[in-house]
Amino acid sequence: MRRQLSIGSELIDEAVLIARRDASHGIGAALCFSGLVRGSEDSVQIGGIEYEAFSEMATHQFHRLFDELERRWPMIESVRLVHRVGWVPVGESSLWLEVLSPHRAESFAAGQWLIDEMKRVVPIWKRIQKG
Amino acid sequence: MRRQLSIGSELIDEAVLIARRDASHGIGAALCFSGLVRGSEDSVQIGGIEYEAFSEMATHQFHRLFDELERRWPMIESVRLVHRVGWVPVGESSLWLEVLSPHRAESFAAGQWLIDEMKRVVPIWKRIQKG
Amino acid sequence: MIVNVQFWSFFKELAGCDRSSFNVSPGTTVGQLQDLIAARFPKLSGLRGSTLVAVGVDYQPAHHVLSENDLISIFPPVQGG
Amino acid sequence: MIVNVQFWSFFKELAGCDRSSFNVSPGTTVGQLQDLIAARFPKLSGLRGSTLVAVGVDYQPAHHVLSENDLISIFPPVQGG
Repeated sequence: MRRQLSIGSELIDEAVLIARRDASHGIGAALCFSGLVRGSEDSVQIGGIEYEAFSEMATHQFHRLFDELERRWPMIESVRLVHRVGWVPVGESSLWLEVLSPHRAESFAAGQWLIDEMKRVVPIWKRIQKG
Repeated sequence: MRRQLSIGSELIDEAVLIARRDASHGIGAALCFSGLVRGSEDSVQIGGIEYEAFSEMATHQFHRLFDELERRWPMIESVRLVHRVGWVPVGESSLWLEVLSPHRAESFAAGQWLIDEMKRVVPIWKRIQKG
Repeated sequence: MIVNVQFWSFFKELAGCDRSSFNVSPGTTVGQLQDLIAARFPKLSGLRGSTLVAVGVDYQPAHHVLSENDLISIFPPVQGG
Repeated sequence: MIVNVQFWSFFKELAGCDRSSFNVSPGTTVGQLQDLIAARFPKLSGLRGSTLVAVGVDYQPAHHVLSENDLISIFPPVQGG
């Protein structure tokens, strides 16, 4: 399985990421998920979220998850994941994920599983900033 | 819920579709799925798939599904769906779907449900073309 | 009364045509029309268990009663995506 | 032996610092180190039930035995995405 991981402060440009997609002719399903910063948290208006990452551990934990994902869904050809850190204004993406696989079912299952697991073990934290 | 449906023979350009995304500040989840034509069907190499649609009925059935989707997941803000018809070469997208919602869970659930239901009721058929 | 039938996907090849008209009595149901279609197009008769039927743009069950000038669509399982 | 502890997210504010060193006996476990941390940083003690502990870049349970110069990370539940 090809893997591409990026944890950094640059804007996530989904159109550019998709334009760079490299899918073999065995791929029938391309699933993308983008997590956007919403304008309110717990009914309070916010201007954005400051994300803090323990980058070295986050990278290690993401690769452990990719290993496990590959064991669970060996047909998946590629996973690309970008997590933005630092200040992310409302409306912009903090997380982008792409899963390429022969069939749809495993792309959805693996994508959901990876995000659930990320929220359990990858050391990244939010700090809400009032708008 | 905003809905945008297109059934036509033009190339599906996912990067362009994403650049045109119109998400409010209530949106936290943008799920996109692209169905690509694979290089083989039942272990036989193919050059592409010819899709035939009963367009008037397909449009009606898609809108019935959008109505039902809105009943099941009232928080979803937008669904965009493009189904290409006519000749689609291997490696190109025949289906593109985007679901915008406040939270991730319903975007995945609704996206999977919509594709499953489409494959049950929307009158579009494939004709495999040997490569 | 006249009703029109159109075939989709490989049902066109099996029927040998895209469309066909039937003169049926008022009160004829979808199921009864399917009997007439099977008689006229024997290659379709064996596929009846997996045949989908729409009247206009909506699926209809066998007991649905047809109206004059209805356009009935007959097709195999759909395969979009 | 010396082990180093670093705090993340709002645990930094509660501890009042980013890092702290502890001189512990060989054989000290993660759980025993947490007792020492709670004693030195009382504001963290009440959150122990929801505290995550890593040694280096891996999570470790309370019975894990520490080594000299280990870097232990102490943080609240993660919130990526």
